[in-house]
Amino acid sequence: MSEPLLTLNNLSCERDSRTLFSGVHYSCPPGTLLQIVGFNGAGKTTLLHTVAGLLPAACGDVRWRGRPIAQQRQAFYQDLLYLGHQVPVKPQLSVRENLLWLGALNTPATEAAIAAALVEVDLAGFEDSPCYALSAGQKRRVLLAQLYLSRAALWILDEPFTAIDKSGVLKLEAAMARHATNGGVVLFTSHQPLAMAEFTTLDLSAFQLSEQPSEEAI
Amino acid sequence: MSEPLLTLNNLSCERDSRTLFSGVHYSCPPGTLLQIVGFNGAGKTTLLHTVAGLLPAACGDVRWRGRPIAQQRQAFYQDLLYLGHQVPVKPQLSVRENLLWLGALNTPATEAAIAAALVEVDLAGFEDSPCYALSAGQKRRVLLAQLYLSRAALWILDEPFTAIDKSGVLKLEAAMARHATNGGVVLFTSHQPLAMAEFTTLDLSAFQLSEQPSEEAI
Amino acid sequence: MPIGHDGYQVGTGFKAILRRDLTSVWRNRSDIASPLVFFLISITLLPLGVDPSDKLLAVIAPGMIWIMALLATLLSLDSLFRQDYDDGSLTQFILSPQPLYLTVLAKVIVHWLTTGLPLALIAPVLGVMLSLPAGGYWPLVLSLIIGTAIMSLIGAMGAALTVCLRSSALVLTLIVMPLYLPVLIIGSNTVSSSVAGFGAAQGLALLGAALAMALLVMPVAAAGALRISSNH
Amino acid sequence: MPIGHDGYQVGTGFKAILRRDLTSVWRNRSDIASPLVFFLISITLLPLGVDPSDKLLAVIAPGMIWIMALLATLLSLDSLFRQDYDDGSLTQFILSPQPLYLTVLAKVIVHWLTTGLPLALIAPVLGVMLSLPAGGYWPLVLSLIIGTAIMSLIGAMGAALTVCLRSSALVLTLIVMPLYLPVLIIGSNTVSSSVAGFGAAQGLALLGAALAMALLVMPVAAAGALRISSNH
Amino acid sequence: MAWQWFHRLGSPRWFYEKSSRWLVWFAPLSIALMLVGIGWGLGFAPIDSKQGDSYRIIFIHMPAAALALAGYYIMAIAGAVGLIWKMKLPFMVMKSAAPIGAALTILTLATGSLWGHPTWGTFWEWDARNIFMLVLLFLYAGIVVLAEVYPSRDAADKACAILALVGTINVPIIYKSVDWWYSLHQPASIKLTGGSTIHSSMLYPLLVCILAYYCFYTLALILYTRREILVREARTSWVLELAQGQGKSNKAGDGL
Ligand code: HEM
Ligand SMILES: Nc1ncnc2c1ncn2[C@@H]1O[C@H](COP(=O)(O)OP(=O)(O)OP(=O)(O)O)[C@@H](O)[C@H]1O
Ligand SMILES: Nc1ncnc2c1ncn2[C@@H]1O[C@H](COP(=O)(O)OP(=O)(O)OP(=O)(O)O)[C@@H](O)[C@H]1O
Ligand SMILES: [Mg+2]
Ligand SMILES: [Mg+2]
Repeated sequence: MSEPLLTLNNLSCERDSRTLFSGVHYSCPPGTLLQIVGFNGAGKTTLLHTVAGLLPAACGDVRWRGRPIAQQRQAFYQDLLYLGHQVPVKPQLSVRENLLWLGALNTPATEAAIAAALVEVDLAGFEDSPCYALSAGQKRRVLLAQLYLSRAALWILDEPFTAIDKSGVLKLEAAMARHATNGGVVLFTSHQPLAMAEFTTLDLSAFQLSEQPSEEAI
Repeated sequence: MSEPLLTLNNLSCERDSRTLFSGVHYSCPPGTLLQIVGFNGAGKTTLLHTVAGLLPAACGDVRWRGRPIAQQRQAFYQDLLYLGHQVPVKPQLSVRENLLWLGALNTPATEAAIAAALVEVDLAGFEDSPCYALSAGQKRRVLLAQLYLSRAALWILDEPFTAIDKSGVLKLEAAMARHATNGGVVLFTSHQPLAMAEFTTLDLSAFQLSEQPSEEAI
Repeated sequence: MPIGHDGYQVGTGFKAILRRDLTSVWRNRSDIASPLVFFLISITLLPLGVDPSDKLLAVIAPGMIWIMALLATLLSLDSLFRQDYDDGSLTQFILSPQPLYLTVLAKVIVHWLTTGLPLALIAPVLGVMLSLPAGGYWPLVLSLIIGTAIMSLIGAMGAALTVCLRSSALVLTLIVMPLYLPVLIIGSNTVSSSVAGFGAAQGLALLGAALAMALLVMPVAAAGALRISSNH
Repeated sequence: MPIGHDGYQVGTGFKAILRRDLTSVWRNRSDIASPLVFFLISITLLPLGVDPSDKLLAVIAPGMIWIMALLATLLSLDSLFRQDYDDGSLTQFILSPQPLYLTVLAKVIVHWLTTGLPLALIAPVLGVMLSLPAGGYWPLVLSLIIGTAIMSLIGAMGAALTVCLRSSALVLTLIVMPLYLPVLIIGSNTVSSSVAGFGAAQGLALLGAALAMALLVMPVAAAGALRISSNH
Repeated sequence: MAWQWFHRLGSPRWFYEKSSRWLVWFAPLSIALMLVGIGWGLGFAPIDSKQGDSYRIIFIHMPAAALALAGYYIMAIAGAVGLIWKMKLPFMVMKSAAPIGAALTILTLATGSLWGHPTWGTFWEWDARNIFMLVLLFLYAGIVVLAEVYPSRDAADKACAILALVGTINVPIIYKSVDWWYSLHQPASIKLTGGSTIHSSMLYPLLVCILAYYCFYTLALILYTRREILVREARTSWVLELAQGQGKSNKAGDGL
């Protein structure tokens, strides 16, 4: 169990050929709950995109179960659940229909499972409401319902607490902690103070500038 | 000074002919710093839209300096600064250009004032960067720079802390408190715990359901 | 900043929106080229689809150039308010002390400067390709200059009505086309009647009157529609 | 939920996207009507712009119907991936174990079912209005059915390439038009040669071959383009 | 007093209850008029010397055309009233008028083409009136579609009203321009029967038909509007009571 699931191997990322951070080494064994911290513009979203394989790394690579993700996209994506800044929910479809198609892309969900997940995110009774008639927080809750449906081992959550009210935040933290104790890995970012007890943080500021000269020296 | 600037007069709001809350009475004298609280979907955004005159009230009205806003749109909008969920910033324009056109809609801003405001929101040096190359938090900071440029008396801020890092949140809270002590009115929503000392809250849950039967009785 | 205004000057926002949109367009310069290219390509399609003998082409030339200008304008309409709606700029327009009418007018002017005007100026080239008889060039350019302005104004209303819809391109077409019809008829008749030797004055005068009316009615209607769309 | 998969079945997502998009279209039913209406309206514009005598119309009818079908398809292309890009669905498609090729294919099929197919089926009515000679009806419908499918496939690639641009409608035109040209030429020739009595078999066979090739190449190209657009 | 009456007119509930009483005698009247008019026209009016029996289509065709046009103005006026006085009922009338108008336009086009086959030798001719009718169909279709696709009902109402109002300016312009276009092109190859020389034995049934169409239009508009009221006010107490009452009476009926 101590063999790492996810490894960031000497990772450097660039935007517009400006190096944001470099030399990030980190390995996440099962049970890791890792918060990426950093000021606005530090490169947290960039890091998460790179881990998910959406952006190429300037240097270094990301490994999943020991193999670089570029060599095993399909297997990696079967294990991945990614929730970003955006809300991929079709306004004209109902909550249930949206969860059905989102699920089909990764873990097909049954009606019963969806009903149970909606109870978890306090959207019971909204199964058939069209999503355009939801508030900002309710829309994000539809996405978060996926956490209760997916069987993916790696969760990447970019500011998952956005627009969620206090009781919702507590529930979400509990879900993340449970996933970690079940042997999953959670990578997330947030600027809010959290109530959760056990999580590690990775501060991107530590990999900035100071590292950059050494890059140039190479 | 005790005469209220903004008055919510027996305000009720509907969405899809479902009453969200009703009978909200509240008057804001100069110096009010009011947080609207409520769970996700309680109707906070709906309330702020109604106060800004974007949505019609189902019943009751909003008054500014004693007169209903519907009778004095232009004067009211001169006194209003509204920042919502969305980020009205053109990606292909630079930070400065964006602040120029946003300002021209209400309080035209000089170059010097813009430079000073950007220092306040930690974006000094980004004046000429195109906005598509900013991170989520940096984009919102461009908007927040308007708080240092506008001369409006009423600020309506819907979840202004979204995507802002810790130091940014502290500065923003200070700006809001300063506006109130200067005799302005701030209406805002947020699900985050705040460090500010003095603000009042208006809980929308108090105006739900319990009030509804009395409506039907009339 | 101290609180309180010394009075908002109407027109400040108008100029700012003009400047903003012109700068945006200038940054994506290809946007100006594209309607032109569409125009050129679809005129080029014509002889490919139908018999390309000179006589036939000359008969259908004025009508075809006008139809293609109409379609090119139509194609570029959807983006008129789309981005402003999606990113919330529209809310800021509405919440400004500046009358929404002026904001709409600024956007329409930019649209016409970057779509209709270049089309009208390039039309003579297409006239040559479709062997338009000599007398038709001036009336073609002039009628297109006025006609595209009317179409931008009408289009602004259509775009405003459909901006809050998901896939609006085609609903927009449906709304706007019947209103474009008189412009098309008067415009292409102006050209063909001046080719036939009857002069273009009457047609141009009619178009001018239509422009004046569209200027009065359409921005008001568009502003009303934008207000409705904003509180969806 | 327990962690770990019993293997993702390729095709699940394909069916789900098909169902999702068909449901969406069904919810906005007017979306199906609109390309038809565009088609109808632009054909109506035609005799208004040019001389509507029977003989002239009959000559240009096959070409015009094909050109208008092309433009109707083109108009509806922009929305093919736009919404999925804006709301982040595209990222989810890419991050799914299902090959992107299949997702693209599902979207193209829905696009064709809701745009090309209805156009082809309504074309005979327009044939009547443009006084198309009797022999042309079957070849018109068949060539349009195959041709619009090819155009949807090519269009998917164009839409994928331009989805990350601000105002893409016109750049899209530019990319797609040259590829549409051969389809247009073959298609309208098929109709006019069968009107002239030479039969339509050869043209239809050519179109069929083009369809097979487009099926192989275009979704792959579109999938690649989508991957590039996603990491803007 | 007058003002009060006016506002009562804007109340859907008031309209629904009043119209129930009107319908009792109005529905039979308009159906009877329709039967008389069409029956007289198709069955008893004399045969036309030039066109034979095919001219009888005029009894269906001409009133439909006249009402399709008038219907557009009725729709636009309803929309304007709704926008100006912020009342619900006129919007419902407007929304109901659109599909009825579209149906009449389609009827005109269909009967016209059927008539065109024997007289002109073709189903479709690019004649000014035909084009105008086609464009009118598009104008109606625009409103029907817009009402359908808008996400919220209130917004849909106002948007349709704006479109209808802009359309009222445009309808005469379209009419004129199409006419103008027609006169610039080649002259009509086939002349229709001269309108004024129509014989009185044909004129009277035609007048009855027109009257019948007007009544029938009003009837259809009332029925559509009532349906719209029930759909929109489904959650209000009076509709719920109504539904319960009907449920009871239905059950009573079943028992008998
Ligand atoms: C699709 C084809 C047709 C359309 C769209 C059409 C349209 C119209 C319209 C709009 C009117 C009403 C004019 C008014 O109220 O002022 C009308 C009336 C009339 N139509 Fe047609 N029509 C069509 C075909 C025909 C044909 C083929 C005939 C007969 C040869 C015909 C004969 C008449 C007559 C006699 C009237 C009444 C006379 C008058 O008021 O001017 N129509 N039609
Ligand atoms: N466009 C809409 N059409 C219909 N109903 C809507 C619409 N927008 C919101 N609603 C409904 O109105 C209610 C209040 O929404 P609102 O956005 O005001 O909530 P909120 O308090 O701002 O919530 P959040 O904290 O999630 O932002 C919600 O229950 C929602 O279902
Ligand atoms: N599309 C882009 N093109 C060029 N540069 C970009 C782009 N997106 C972001 N950047 C730059 O990369 C840096 C990191 O951005 P990123 O979005 O990763 O920050 P972040 O840590 O997620 O910040 P936030 O807390 O605001 O979300 C920023 O300084 C930004 O200027
Ligand atoms: Mg970020
Ligand atoms: Mg909200």
